[in-house]
Amino acid sequence: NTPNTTPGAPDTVNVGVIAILDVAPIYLGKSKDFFTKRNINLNLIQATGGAAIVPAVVSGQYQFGFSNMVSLLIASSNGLPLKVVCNGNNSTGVDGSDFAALMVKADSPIKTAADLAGKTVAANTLKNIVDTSVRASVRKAGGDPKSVKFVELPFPQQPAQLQSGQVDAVFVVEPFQQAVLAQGGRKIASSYVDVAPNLVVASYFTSQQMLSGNPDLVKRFTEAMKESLAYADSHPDEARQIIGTYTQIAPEVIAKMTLPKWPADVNRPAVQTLADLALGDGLLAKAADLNALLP
Amino acid sequence: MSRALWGLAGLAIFAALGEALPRLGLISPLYAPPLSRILSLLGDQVQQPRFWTATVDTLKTWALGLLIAVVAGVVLGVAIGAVPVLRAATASTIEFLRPIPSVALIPLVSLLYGATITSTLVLVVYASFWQVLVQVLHGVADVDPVAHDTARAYRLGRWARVRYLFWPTALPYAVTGVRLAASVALILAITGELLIGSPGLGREIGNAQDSGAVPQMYALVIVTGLIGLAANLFARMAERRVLAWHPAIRGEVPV
Amino acid sequence: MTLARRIVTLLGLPVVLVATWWFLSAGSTDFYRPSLQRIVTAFQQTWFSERLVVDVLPSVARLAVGYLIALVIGIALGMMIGANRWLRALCEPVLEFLRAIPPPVLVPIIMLVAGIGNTTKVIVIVSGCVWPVLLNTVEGVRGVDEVLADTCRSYRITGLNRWRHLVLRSASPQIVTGARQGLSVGIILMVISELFAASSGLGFTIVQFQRGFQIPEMWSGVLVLGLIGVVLAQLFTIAERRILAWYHGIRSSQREW
Amino acid sequence: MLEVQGLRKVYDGHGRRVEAIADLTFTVGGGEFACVVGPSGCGKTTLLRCIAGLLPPTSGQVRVAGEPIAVVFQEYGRSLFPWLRVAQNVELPLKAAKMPRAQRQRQVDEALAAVGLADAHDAYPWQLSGGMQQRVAIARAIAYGPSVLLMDEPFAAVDAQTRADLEDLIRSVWQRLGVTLLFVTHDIDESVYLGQRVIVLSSAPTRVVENIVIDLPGERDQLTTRADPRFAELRARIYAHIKKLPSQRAEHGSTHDLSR
Amino acid sequence: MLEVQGLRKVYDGHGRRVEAIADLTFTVGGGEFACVVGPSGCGKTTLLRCIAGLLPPTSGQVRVAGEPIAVVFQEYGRSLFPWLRVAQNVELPLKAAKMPRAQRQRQVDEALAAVGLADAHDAYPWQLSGGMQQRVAIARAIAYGPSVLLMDEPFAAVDAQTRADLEDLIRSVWQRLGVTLLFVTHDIDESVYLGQRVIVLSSAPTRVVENIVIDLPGERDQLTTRADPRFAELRARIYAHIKKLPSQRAEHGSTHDLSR
Ligand SMILES: Nc1ncnc2c1ncn2[C@@H]1O[C@H](COP(=O)(O)OP(=O)(O)OP(=O)(O)O)[C@@H](O)[C@H]1O
Ligand SMILES: Nc1ncnc2c1ncn2[C@@H]1O[C@H](COP(=O)(O)OP(=O)(O)OP(=O)(O)O)[C@@H](O)[C@H]1O
Ligand SMILES: [Mg+2]
Ligand SMILES: [Mg+2]
Repeated sequence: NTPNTTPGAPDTVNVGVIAILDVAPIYLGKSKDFFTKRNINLNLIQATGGAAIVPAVVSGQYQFGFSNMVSLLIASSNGLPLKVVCNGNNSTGVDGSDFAALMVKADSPIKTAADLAGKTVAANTLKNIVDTSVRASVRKAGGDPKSVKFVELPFPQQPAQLQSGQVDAVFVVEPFQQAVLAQGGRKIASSYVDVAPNLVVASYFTSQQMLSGNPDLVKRFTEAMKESLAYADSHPDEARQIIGTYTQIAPEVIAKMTLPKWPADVNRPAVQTLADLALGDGLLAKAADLNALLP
Repeated sequence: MSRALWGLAGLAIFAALGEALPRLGLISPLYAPPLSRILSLLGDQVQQPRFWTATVDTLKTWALGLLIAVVAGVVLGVAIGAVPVLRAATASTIEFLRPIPSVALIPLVSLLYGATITSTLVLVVYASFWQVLVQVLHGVADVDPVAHDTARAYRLGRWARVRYLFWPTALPYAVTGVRLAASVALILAITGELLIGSPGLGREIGNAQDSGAVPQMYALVIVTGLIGLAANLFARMAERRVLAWHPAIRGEVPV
Repeated sequence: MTLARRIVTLLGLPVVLVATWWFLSAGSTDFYRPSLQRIVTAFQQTWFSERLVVDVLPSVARLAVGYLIALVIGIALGMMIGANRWLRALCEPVLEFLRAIPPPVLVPIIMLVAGIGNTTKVIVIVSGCVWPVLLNTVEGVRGVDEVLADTCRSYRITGLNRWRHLVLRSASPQIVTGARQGLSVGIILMVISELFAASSGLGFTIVQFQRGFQIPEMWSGVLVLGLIGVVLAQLFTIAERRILAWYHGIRSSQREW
Repeated sequence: MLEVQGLRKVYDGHGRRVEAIADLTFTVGGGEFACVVGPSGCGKTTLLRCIAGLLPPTSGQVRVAGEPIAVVFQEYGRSLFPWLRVAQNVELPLKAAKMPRAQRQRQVDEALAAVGLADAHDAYPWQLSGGMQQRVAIARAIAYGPSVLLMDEPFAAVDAQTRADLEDLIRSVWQRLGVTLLFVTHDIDESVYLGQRVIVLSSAPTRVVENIVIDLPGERDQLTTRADPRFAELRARIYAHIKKLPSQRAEHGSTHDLSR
Repeated sequence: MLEVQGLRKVYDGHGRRVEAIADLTFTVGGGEFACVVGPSGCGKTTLLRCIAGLLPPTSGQVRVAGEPIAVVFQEYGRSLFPWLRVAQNVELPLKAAKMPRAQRQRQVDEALAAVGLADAHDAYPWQLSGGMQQRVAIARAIAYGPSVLLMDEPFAAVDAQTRADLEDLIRSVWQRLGVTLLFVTHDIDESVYLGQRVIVLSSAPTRVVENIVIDLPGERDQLTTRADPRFAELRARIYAHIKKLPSQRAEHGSTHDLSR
């Protein structure tokens, strides 16, 4: 399962990531040599989303991957042999100041998530963490989550479509939160915060085969990853700086962005809440087996 | 020569529009920045190795995919076309497989191969293969009966017939097929990169979009357009050399 | 050829291929390559339901509208450009440039102008279908037979009559070729247009299945796309046989002698 | 009436300059049947296209009294619209001229009957033999009701038997309609057999070499006319002008077919 | 030697059944020059394709003593490969027969010289006139060194002057090479002028109507041979068999060109 088996030589490890700010720790960790010092030659491969990374990890092309938690729950409940190795990123847990937000136009009559009944909300992917979280916000605000309509729209297009009135609300992450703010948009909810305190948004994972075939490498990777997460969490300025190297976000925007939290360990109750919500929303065919998935 | 000048004039007018429309506020410069801005960003891009890696990746996928498709298409096309039984037996299958849109394979290949060059390559090969195959089949079917009789009367063997009769007859069709395939292949290479996330210009475009970097995105889009333009010019040139004897090439009839 | 032999040549290979697939994949444990049997079951469950109305029909309707618009624009512009040498020289590089831009990268741009409704999706389809039609029309118009053109001039067949009876008809074999290519591009773009800003549609559904790791359902979606492609190609062939009856007649009469 | 005066045509382009016609002057009277013969490449087609107004002369003038002009081209296969049926082909120029439907129908029927194709209305041109196709082209010209009819080697590509039939057809059509007919050919026999007058062109630079009145009787037929000694004489005389063969031999008036 | 015995060919397909040849039997001696004439559509091309082995007869037999057989088709434009230069076209059959390079070269040069195209080696066929193209096809046949040469109306589409030249070329080639030559044409004059024997076919259902020995002198030329009274007689005799014209007229032995 490891591409490089020469004794003594560093293990080359392919990790599938998405070029968003959530994965700043692994880039930072790489630049800080947290991986090389554990004899891991880290090779970061950018993909468009978890849906492309999961198969690559299962088939062994990548040894590890980064994906949002709901995708992992769905994959796992469909029988894919996945194993989370460590946390990815969490919401800040601060209502009104998260790295993602449910937002409306400046002059929108919508004041709270409850007002979204019958309205259209843009989500970057449907039947996933975003719509589940937004429904949670609506529910929490006392509205009817079933009456909210979702339309799939990639993040980059959301600010413009919100502005032109094609959608009533958007759920955006950084840097698009800044873009909506810049055009006068308002936050009406921090949905990730509404789901659960310290919601686990994403995590790093590997396959069961990898885990049983090369437990030592998994262990070393997990250690390095945890060190990276901790470092990024405590050095936000360096994290901001590294984001500029693998994305094309303008520096002035990077400076203003709200960063997520990067705890090293998975917040199991939050995942449980998420899994229950996903089951309720029909995303999962059957209840997820968290013991199999989580470390 | 004056043709080329006209063409350049056309490009110049187009460029001028690209500059003027955003400047005059007819299009929001936020979403469609003026051309000069895009070009200056393009100037920055070309100094970065990352840009060149992406370009080379795209070109590699494109060229390799095209090559595989052309070789497979031509070989299969001539083989199937030259044997009537084979042609009859495969006709329905080809008619069925051909219209399956290559993007239908995107979810499949991204599952099977992940965000790798292989994924995009499969798409490119699949899409361009049919263009070549169908053209070559048409071409072989178009063999002149008199020429065929001539070959048989002079006892040309099967191989000689393929070499001197079927192949030259099919060649103009094949060249057209290759030209069509080249542009389809480029489009799918970039689409694949954009949607699957395999390395290349397409992914860079996706990246620029995800970062909200609109001018960068346009700069890359222009690069893809230019590559397409160059590929087409190149294909036309090759056509002129290979098909010097063909009526369409040897005398251009003025309208 | 007897009827039996006809049927064998027509169905022989497809049957063999499907049977091979069926038996090779039987009992497959590979998560991503389920057995054909499971795919067929998923197909029945998935597509013989309201999905047909909710997802397939709107997709096909958008395709039809976009395709027809592309035909009209492509033929009209193509006739203008094809008939005018300067215009052709002027436009050719720009057209080639625009054509080389992959439609998916245009989607966000189009969305800015046209919103996220059906309009955008139709425009995306048009933006891809129009090129083969346009370029082939240009070539077809250029290829008008000189003797026929002289005949028209000497009999004073001018203006609209000339366009209708000479130019359009002589270009029609080429236009049909372009239209056929445009159709396959159209199906591709139908899917692509639904990958952005959609909440229903065939392409959307297939990607949902993919993201939801519902693999047999996803395969069945790919099959549906294939079937749509085949059905449309057949419809096209029927239409072509009518429109180009004269052309095929010439070809077959030449072949016989 | 048809008057060609000092006609000159130079093709210039693509780095090649061809003086197709040096200087041509001749007149064809109203209702006359004139043939133009000349060696291949001497500019017969060019002349005809200038007369038909399809090509601007380099200098000189063409005057045609009476409109319209109908043209029958050599390449029948390419001058009929393959996507129109026979009747529609014949009808199209009339339709373009906005003739009322009923009259159009009548003229088409008459013209097709005249060329013996009354029952081929609904065929496509490519379903017909070469000779039949050329007859459709002739029917189209007739139906157009021209006062001047131009024909450019209309029979060069049909077989010998059909050719003889078509020659007779053309003479009968001309006699019935009374049109001015200019018939271009490179076949000397044909020109003598058909016309009232033969205009003989030299090879390039092209000029009129001779203008011979054909004093054969008006009633002609393939057997007797061609057997007429006068026919042989006229043919030999033209032949002497065109060919570089020893002229005394040809002038013997031998009746063997020299033009073949 | 070439022997056709009880040959019958029925085309059957596409819901249409045509009996192209009913029953043909004839023999052509080794080194003989025989012409086959018959009306259009009587099955001459079919016969030739059967002899050349391009078409299986429905019944009957074709026996050809001596190999190889070379064929010259009517459609020279389509029987030459446009993507090969003149010399390559002539060389191709030799190459396919695996002849050594040097000998190939020599035979190609000789053949092209024989048809007067020694300096057209490097031209493409479409850069040549029709007559020159047909000469290339003849050169290809000659170079192939056949013992039997079959020609299917090879001059039907070339102009009259070229045709006369090509006819003489064929006769001289035949005299030099001593091949068995079967020449198919629908032109009676041509058959009489060229052959030692003329096999006259009826129209469908096709049979041999007559088998006429042409007792004209071996040395023939366009002027004197065609003027020979014997020539006119032979031609009239054939003509009487083919045409449905009142036969007494044709038998008068008039010398006008009936076949046109
Ligand atoms: N479009 C053209 N451009 C340049 N030269 C031309 C063009 N058309 C004809 N010519 C030249 O003009 C001369 C006369 O040609 P034209 O076709 O009028 O001859 P023709 O007498 O009709 O010959 P034929 O009997 O073979 O039909 C030829 O030398 C030919 O090469
Ligand atoms: N491939 C074919 N399929 C069906 N019928 C055919 C085919 N080829 C020829 N025929 C028919 O066979 C008959 C003889 O045709 P063939 O071409 O041999 O005549 P031909 O004597 O060579 O005529 P021509 O002098 O016009 O060349 C015709 O009636 C024709 O319609
Ligand atoms: Mg001419
Ligand atoms: Mg024939």
